[in-house]
Amino acid sequence: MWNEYSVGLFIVLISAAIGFLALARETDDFHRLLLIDLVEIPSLAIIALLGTDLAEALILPGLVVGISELLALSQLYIVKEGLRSRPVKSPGIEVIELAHAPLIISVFLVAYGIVLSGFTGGGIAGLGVIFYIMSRGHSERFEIVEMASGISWAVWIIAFFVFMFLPQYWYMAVMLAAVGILLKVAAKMSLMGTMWGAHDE
Amino acid sequence: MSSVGGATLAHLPFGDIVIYITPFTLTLFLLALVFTILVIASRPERQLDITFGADRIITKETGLTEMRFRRFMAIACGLASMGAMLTGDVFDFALFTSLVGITNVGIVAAVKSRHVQNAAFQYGLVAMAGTVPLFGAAAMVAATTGTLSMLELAKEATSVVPFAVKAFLVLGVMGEGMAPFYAAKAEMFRAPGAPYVIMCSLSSLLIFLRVIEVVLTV
Amino acid sequence: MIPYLIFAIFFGLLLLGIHRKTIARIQRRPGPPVWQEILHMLKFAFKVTWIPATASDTLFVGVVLIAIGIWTAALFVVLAGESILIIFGIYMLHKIVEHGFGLSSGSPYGKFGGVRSVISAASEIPLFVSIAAIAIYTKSLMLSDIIDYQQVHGPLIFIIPLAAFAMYMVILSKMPYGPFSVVEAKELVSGYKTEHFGVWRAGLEICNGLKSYVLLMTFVIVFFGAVPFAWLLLAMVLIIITLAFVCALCPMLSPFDSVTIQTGIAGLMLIYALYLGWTG
Amino acid sequence: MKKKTVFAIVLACGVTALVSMGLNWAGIMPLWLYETVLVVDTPAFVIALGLWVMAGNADEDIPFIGY
Repeated sequence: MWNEYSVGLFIVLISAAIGFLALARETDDFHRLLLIDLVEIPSLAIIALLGTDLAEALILPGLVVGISELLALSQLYIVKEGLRSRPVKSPGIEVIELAHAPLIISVFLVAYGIVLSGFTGGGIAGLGVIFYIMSRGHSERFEIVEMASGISWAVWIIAFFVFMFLPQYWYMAVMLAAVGILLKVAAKMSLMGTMWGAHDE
Repeated sequence: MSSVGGATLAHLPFGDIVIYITPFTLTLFLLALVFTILVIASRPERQLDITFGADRIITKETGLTEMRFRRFMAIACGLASMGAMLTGDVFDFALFTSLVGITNVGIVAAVKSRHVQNAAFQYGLVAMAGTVPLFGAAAMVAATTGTLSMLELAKEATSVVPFAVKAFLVLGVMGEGMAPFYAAKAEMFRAPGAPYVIMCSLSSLLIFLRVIEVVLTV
Repeated sequence: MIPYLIFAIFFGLLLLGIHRKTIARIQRRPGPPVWQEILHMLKFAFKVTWIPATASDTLFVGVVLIAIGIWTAALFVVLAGESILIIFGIYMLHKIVEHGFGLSSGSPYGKFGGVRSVISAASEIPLFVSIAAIAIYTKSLMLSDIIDYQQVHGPLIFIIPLAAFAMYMVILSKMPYGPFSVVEAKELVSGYKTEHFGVWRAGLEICNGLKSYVLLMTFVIVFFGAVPFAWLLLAMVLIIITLAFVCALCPMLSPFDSVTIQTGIAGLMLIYALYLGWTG
Repeated sequence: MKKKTVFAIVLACGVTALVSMGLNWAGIMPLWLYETVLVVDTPAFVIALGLWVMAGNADEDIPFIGY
């Protein structure tokens, strides 16, 4: 009865209950918005508890849905409260802009991500790219990131079709899918730190 | 139990993702389709309002950009409900349901009225909270049975999915898709734009009907 | 099928007329003749018609077509012995139709009727309880299987009387002049149908006739089994008379009380279904 | 809509319904197809018939909003 899964599930459900309790007690809309994000995490944890490659595949859509709901609600909150958009400065890491450290660390993270491959690898590589971009300021060109993301998507779909119709080439498909999702997650995560919304110059 | 929604007319095994058609899912799908077409074809109505303290009647107009946005959201909502009606995969169902939740918020969020926006925000909070039991239930189905396909689950003579998991799924759907029923319905319906507002309640109803079938089948 | 469809429409309207007449007699009024609802439908069908200036045209018309279409489909589903879930899906969809009727015109009365229709959604939940109870016993939701089951075990109304009661309450909440008919209360003029006049109203009347016929026929088939046609009609008339007694003797509840009572019944029924699931 | 269009709808729906009844009776058309035809035809026929007999040529009016 009390194997690893049940214990994990028990802990996750308790943390979800704590989150919901906090949500019920909080009355300020903004704080509730923050708390709801906290509550979302247990749902990802329940999926992660599966501990199989299926879980890895399922977390991604779950995460996307959660984040998009959060973004929609935040936008709604801004409109509802009549908050004006304020000019946003990039984080002040310019001090080390000329140093080589960010580049080296980023390269290391990206390389390590490639070695890991798959979802986790994408996350680490994305972290590297975010770090690089943050230390450079964000005058970078998004289209390149978008293109990489698009290509990786296509690669992923191709791998999917190989699985469907040419199962004998499964090894190649696995490699394609791994690279595809690595690039996809890396690209998406690197966008995360830089999207500050539309600037009205 | 296999004969909940009638005999299976067709099924499309697409990898692990199965789409299956029974008279029940087909009926719901067609209804979603008809209403989506109605949304595409119709323009919003102008609500009449009586001004207090003056002998005057005004109509609430819906602006063009607002209308475009809400129509887009309503169509997306229709597509999501169509997907949720036909899918034969528990996780897919959960995804489509949460998509319906987001689009439902979107449909009313664009209305320029503080009351409506407040209601939409509260609904959004409930919908997000609903994702926990919803995705949790889908994951637990996979954990307890090893599959997410409803057709596979329906083959078992007795139900293999624990009752608690089913209750979780229904709870999740109620939070995600059905929230307008208890959260903020009347306030949301103050919004003009009948074709779009109808899509909110239509999608909630369809999702609820489908989850009944899912719970009885698996 | 065409003759049967026409018969169902007219017989359904006749049932509504009987309902109205019985209520009047209970309340010691003469009341309109029993075929009044049929005359109503015919009268409305041939009146001058247009679409209100503020309405959303396509929705205004489309919802009438959908209303008739879904109940025509429901009739065929019952006749074919298909899944009972489809009937109840269509039944719940009638809410959306009422909602569409109310909102599409832009009239404040219609709007309130539509909103009331949706907030009383709790009235549908007992339906799923009766579905669950039926599923526990018959192991299937196909009407044909339910009929077969009753041929072996006797009518379901004696096996699960509370489920029959749940469905009876659901039909009651759809009846005009009843305790739960807040959607067409007189303080809202005619509720959701305020702005649908002329042909549109005739379409709604046809939908109402079909709806009464289909709902009562489903009730008889599900809880009494397959009976000869004449007995089916007689049973429908008897049920509508009992419904008329309830409607005549109960005052219309306020919207809040109506929802509260319906939710209460739904809660009780849910406990009953859990009990059945536990023991059955 | 013009009276002619409405009459065309009445005619089209009536004829298709009757034809499918005949075909079904003769055993050519399956029952489910016949029923589908009726589900589509019935509403259109009823509404179009009413409009054809008494199409409104009055001006549009705003909804009733009280006395």
